Amino acid sequence: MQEPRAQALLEVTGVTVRFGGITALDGVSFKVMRGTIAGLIGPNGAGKTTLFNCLSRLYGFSEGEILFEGKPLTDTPPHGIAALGIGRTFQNLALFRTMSVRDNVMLGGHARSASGFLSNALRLPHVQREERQLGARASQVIDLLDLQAVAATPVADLPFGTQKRVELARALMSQPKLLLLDEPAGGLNHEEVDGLRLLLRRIQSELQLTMLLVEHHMNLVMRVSDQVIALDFGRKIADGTPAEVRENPDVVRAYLGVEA
Amino acid sequence: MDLLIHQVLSGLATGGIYASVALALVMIYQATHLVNFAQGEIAMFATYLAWTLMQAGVPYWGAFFITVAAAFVGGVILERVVIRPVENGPILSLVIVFIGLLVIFNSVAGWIYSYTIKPFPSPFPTQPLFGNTYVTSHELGSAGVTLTVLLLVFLFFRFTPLGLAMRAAAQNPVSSRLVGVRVGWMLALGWGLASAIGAVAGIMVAPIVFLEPNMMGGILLYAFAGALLGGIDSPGGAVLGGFVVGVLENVVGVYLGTELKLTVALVIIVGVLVVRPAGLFGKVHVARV
Amino acid sequence: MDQPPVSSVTPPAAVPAKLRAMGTRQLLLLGMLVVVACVLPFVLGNYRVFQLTLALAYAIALLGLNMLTGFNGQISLGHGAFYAIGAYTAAILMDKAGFPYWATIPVSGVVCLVAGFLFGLPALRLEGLYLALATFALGVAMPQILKHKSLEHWTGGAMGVVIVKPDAPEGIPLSQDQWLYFFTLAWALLLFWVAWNLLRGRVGRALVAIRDQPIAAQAMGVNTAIYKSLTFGVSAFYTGVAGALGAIAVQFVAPDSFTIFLSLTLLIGVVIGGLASISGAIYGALFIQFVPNIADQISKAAPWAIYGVFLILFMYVMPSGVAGMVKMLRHRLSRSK
Amino acid sequence: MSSPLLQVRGLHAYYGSTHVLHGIDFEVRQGGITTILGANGAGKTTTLRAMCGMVRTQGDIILGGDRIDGKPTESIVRMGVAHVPDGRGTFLNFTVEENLRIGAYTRKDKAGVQADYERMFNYFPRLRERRRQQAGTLSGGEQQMLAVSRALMLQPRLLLLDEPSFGLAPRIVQELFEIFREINQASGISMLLVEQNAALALRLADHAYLLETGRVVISGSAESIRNDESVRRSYLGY
Amino acid sequence: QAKYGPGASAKEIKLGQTMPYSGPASAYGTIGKVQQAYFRKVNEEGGVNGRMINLLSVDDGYSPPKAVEQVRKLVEQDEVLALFQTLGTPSNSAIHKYVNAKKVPHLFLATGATKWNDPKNYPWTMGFNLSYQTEGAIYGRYLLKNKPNAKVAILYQNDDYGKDVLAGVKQVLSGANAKMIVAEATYEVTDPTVDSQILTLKASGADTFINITTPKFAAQAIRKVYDSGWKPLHLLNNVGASVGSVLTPAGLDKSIDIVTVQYYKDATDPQWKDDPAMLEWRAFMARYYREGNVEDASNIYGYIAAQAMVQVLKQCGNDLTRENVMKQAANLKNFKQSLLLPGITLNTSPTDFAPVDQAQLSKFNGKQWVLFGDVIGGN
Ligand SMILES: Nc1ncnc2c1ncn2[C@@H]1O[C@H](COP(=O)(O)OP(=O)(O)OP(=O)(O)O)[C@@H](O)[C@H]1O
Ligand SMILES: Nc1ncnc2c1ncn2[C@@H]1O[C@H](COP(=O)(O)OP(=O)(O)OP(=O)(O)O)[C@@H](O)[C@H]1O
Ligand SMILES: [Mg+2]
Ligand SMILES: [Mg+2]
Repeated sequence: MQEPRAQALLEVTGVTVRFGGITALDGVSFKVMRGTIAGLIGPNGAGKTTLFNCLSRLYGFSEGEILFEGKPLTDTPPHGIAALGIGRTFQNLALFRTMSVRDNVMLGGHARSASGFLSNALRLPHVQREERQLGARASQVIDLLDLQAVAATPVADLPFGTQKRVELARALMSQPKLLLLDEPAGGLNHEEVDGLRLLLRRIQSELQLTMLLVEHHMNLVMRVSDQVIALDFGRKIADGTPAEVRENPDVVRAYLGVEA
Repeated sequence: MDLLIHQVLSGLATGGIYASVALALVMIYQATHLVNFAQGEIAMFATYLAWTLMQAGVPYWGAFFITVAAAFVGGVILERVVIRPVENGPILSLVIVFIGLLVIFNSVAGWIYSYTIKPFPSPFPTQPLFGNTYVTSHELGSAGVTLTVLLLVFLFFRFTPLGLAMRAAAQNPVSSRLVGVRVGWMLALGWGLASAIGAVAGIMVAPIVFLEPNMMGGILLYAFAGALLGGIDSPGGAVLGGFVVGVLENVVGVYLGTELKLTVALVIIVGVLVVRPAGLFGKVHVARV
Repeated sequence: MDQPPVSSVTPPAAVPAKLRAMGTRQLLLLGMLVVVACVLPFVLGNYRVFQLTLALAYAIALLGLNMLTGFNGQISLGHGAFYAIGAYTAAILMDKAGFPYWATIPVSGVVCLVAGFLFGLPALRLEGLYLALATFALGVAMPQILKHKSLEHWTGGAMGVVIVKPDAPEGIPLSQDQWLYFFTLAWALLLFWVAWNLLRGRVGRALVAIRDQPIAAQAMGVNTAIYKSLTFGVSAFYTGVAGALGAIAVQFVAPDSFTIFLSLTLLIGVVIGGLASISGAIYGALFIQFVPNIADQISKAAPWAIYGVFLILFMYVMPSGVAGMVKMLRHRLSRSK
Repeated sequence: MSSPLLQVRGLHAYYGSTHVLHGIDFEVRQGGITTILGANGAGKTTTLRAMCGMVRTQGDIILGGDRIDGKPTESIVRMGVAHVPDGRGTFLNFTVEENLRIGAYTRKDKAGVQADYERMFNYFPRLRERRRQQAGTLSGGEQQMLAVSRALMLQPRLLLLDEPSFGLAPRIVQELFEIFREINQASGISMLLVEQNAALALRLADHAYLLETGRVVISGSAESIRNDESVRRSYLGY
Repeated sequence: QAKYGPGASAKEIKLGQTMPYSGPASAYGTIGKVQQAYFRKVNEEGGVNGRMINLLSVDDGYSPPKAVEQVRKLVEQDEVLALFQTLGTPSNSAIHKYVNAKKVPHLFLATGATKWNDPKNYPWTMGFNLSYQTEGAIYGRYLLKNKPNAKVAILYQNDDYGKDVLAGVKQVLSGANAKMIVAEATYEVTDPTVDSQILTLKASGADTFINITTPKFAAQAIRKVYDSGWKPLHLLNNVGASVGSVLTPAGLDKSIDIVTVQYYKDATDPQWKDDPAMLEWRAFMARYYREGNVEDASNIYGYIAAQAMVQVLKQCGNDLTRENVMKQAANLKNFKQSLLLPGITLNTSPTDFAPVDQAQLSKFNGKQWVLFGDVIGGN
């Protein structure tokens, strides 16, 4: 039976991160409900990417707690995050540059496969099976993101926008429950952003995904999000529906500027 | 106790050798982000040049400066002619070229000058300073020379636009071109300066270890270790690292025997690096996403 | 934007053509190569067969080093140390424990696997030059360790250990050299097959991913620490097996056989053969086995200078190694068709 | 009408054997701002790279009367061309200050450099706060500010901007385009702008070109392009 | 009626050797070169019994596996009559079994290990040098006789050579006398200096110093001993006793009273300046090996060994089989070579495979080595 209150998939409480004298995150708390898209906005250097890095366990945090599905993340090593069901893309692209698009995507499935050194070395039947399954799923994701034409190209040779899509494909390949997207619309023109918006919605509903979306493209954030959280100087300054946040005077002053 | 003091001082003296070569390694690292394994052999070859000049009657300082200048030019030419064709290749291809240069210099020096050791003069007085038997005046003098070179290198990187441009070129050639830095010439300049520093090192080392084609072979490893221990991007750290390696090696030799002193010294150095992966004074460069 | 529905459940049975499987042409080529390799010992003299045996052992070592350095991006300037450990393990087992030669090979490999793995653990913290120094130090220190008096009883100190060359099993009409060649060839084929398996699947992708972008690899679920140290271990396994095979062929081990130049030679072989290429190991092995002899024939005065010039010229002509060159030529050829 | 500062005729560009630009023509007026629009992968970045010798090209590129095609990048830069590359090209191991100093490497006027230094910090106060921080640890947007500042430090004649608003917060984007306008008007620096926010770009620019798979398909004044039906649909969204 | 084994014919006698022309020991490559030069001279003068000597000298980089490969090439492909002066203990150890199995004369190895004198088990292998152990034993006996209460400190190279000399010393200073050795230190050839080792040895309170080092380190040690104010009885091994390439760089004044063991003349010692044998050698060097360094003792050593080889081939007459070569090699009777010290001759027999087993002590007087005592050794 469903609980009366929808369960939060992600619960961030009082997270604080410091780098020397800089406080990149300052007691940030929020929740993201299962099956929703939450937008995360804020001026440059507000701490959005830092928060993602905490969720990936790339950064430690001095105070606070992050619960994913009710369990603290700190019990999991960085390489265990994907298996928990948190997938991500990177703001500044972090692709495997010499590998083909297809291999990049296949690697995204690493956490959803298990064969090890020995069984790979002997290419046991279950390894072959696993490879086939991964391969088929990679093909689906590649189709979904319209990357068929460049599947065999090394990613370093692709234009920026395409590389961003490869990142998304790679993240989807890990079948995440929570997808962290760091500026997925960077380098896309208007029409392409619109496409992305539809895509995100579709992925979200069909895969029952929850998303946390960092984006400076207001049009996208406001239209796609169920909830928007705004940070400034590492502090949360607003949290609510897109309409609420858009009107929030602090957000307007710090982030949107006069004519948002 | 007396032995320990002696050993520490003697370690500082050999450490001075490592420090001077380590400095040349740092120089080339700043300019190329690579460690040139042929650095020691280049220094050795330059020292033979100085020796030849002195044999021909050129006075010490004349030979010194001619050699340093020639090493600079030689370094520049080496970069432009030998290194340039592989400049943009994979790093390991460059390493292979370095190994190639190493064996060429070593072998050609042996061929031209033969392998018998040659005494090499020191510019410093032969009488021990203050009548002590701890360190010779040459050892003191060459440490002084190393520190002077260190100061110059430090000032160069810290305060001149050229120094900045050189570091920029090593770090990000594409962006460097976009701000107008002539990347190719920066590399050549780096090679030139590193060779010149190497020549100074060789000339200071030769009176201690005697001049012969393999004189830098063992030193290079210690210098490499010293440079990394101090932090490969820190000239001061590298010099200090060189001294530390010298002392460490001696102290290990006294207390744990000479047979494994190299091994133990290296284990300690690597151990320190495991704890401090950027060396004692190296800047930790954070990679973030 | 109308894409097919996304589904996370098991894919349809129809799978696109296996991209990474070998084409028939390649299989044919490989088959031919194996046939040639099997015929060679019958047309060449014993001394040549011996040389090829050494080259095969080198190829195995290079493959191991290439996994580590080429595929996984961990530079090792000290793999000669593992070659030495493998060689000594085989020699000591045969000399002191009476092991038959064939039984020493896997043991040598496993000893090196463990040694490599253990060395790889602290090495995790070291990157780039720092790792290069640590491995270089290992390579420099190994001969000294081997001749240290505490091990002298086993290693024979500076004098080394002499071992007996095995005969072909009863009933097989092969000379010692021919037999050892086939024995080594069998190991090489096995280990190349294993490497190929390892590198084309999940593990291989992870290795390259770690090299290209370790942070992202980790975020995708790759346990970089385990992968890197295991790769170190596997790489040492290969090199150790090669060392054992080489030692049996040479019938002798001594500290002077495993100086730092061996480590550098292995690195040269990997780069000349072609980084991150399986076939490169063969090209590289042929280079390090035969080119020094050529240099020696050109000049007694300074054979090293000639060798050095060869190295530099090779890098000019083939900056990405022989394998890179072959790949490029094949690419060109298929394009011009 | 003043003569063009940058004139490009029949430009082809290649990556290895991949042919990316197929003979394009365009120009940037003296003191003008030209923008290039195009879909993902159309060749915009390649066009900018071609302007400063970063890719193999064929065809004429003329800067203020001098042919610059085939010249090495650093020579072109020394002729007064600054480039804000895609991916920002930050010197990751340098501090913010060092990044700015290297930006002014070709300049000899110490006083002017010092003044510009302050000017950049006034444009982007965030950078002042971070002046001694290792640039690699800056946030994406902060690095973008740094990339623009670094290019401005060169005091160029022609500024090549590859998606300068990339990763910047909306308020900063507005300010940035104000800065461009101001610089353009005050010092007459010409600009060649690639920008996904087409509305902003077309507001700033006087001329515009639309690129499709390496060919110019539409060109004209910014005004006329803004009213073009297909541009409106794909790039402006109304 | 002439008899020919492999590698020999009416016109030619093929010999083979491996040398470290490349690699860490390339300093010794000159031995191979001087020998090639010497055979060129012999051939120009008509060869040996009318046959030309063809020495195939190949590089092994001082690496045992390479030596095995090269020797197999020489034996199996080039089919040399005999191997001559292959250099280095490790390389020769690696081929020891093989050449004996193949019954190829393995003559006059350029290494001083004692194990080459083992005709019973290895009838095809014969060393050449005064063995390192013999030399060490001479120092030991010298001390027992002249300084029985000595406190001895020893520095040695950490390899087969150093350990062999050390073994010789210990062979004599054994039992109750083992206490005489109060300190030992080693160095590696890659060490930049041995200063630290000298300080440690000095601190042991020793009054006698046995210096088992190669030229560069010998010079460093002599200098450091002097500079540190240590005044021991200094016994320096023959390898490092060249006046020109060791004592002069170290400082002649710092070398006074050093004692060594010698068996051939030092080209850089002024006392042999006008020695006829030395003049002849210099003329040879000038004519046939100009690029060779006359200060390098290896060039004398190699020359002597080559002459011994020619002597063996002469004795073979027209019976150039491997068996006869071995037989003649084991039949050197008081072969006098004028670069050997006066009174020292080469002798072998079927039970004695050590051609050089005599030597003489000498002491440095600041200018030259002064021989003293009798010729030691001999069977
Ligand atoms: N490793 C680090 N060392 C020092 N400072 C850091 C480090 N990582 C981040 N910072 C600082 O923390 C602040 C937050 O950075 P973060 O990348 O989270 O910003 P952001 O909100 O993602 O900004 P943007 O929208 O520009 O990407 C920045 O001011 C940055 O300079
Ligand atoms: N290094 C490279 N090697 C090979 N092909 C490349 C390379 N860089 C770009 N290309 C190809 O050139 C074409 C144009 O790329 P370019 O980067 O100029 O596009 P763009 O218009 O800037 O796209 P974006 O909006 O994504 O930045 C693309 O098809 C791309 O695949
Ligand atoms: Mg960010
Ligand atoms: Mg672009």
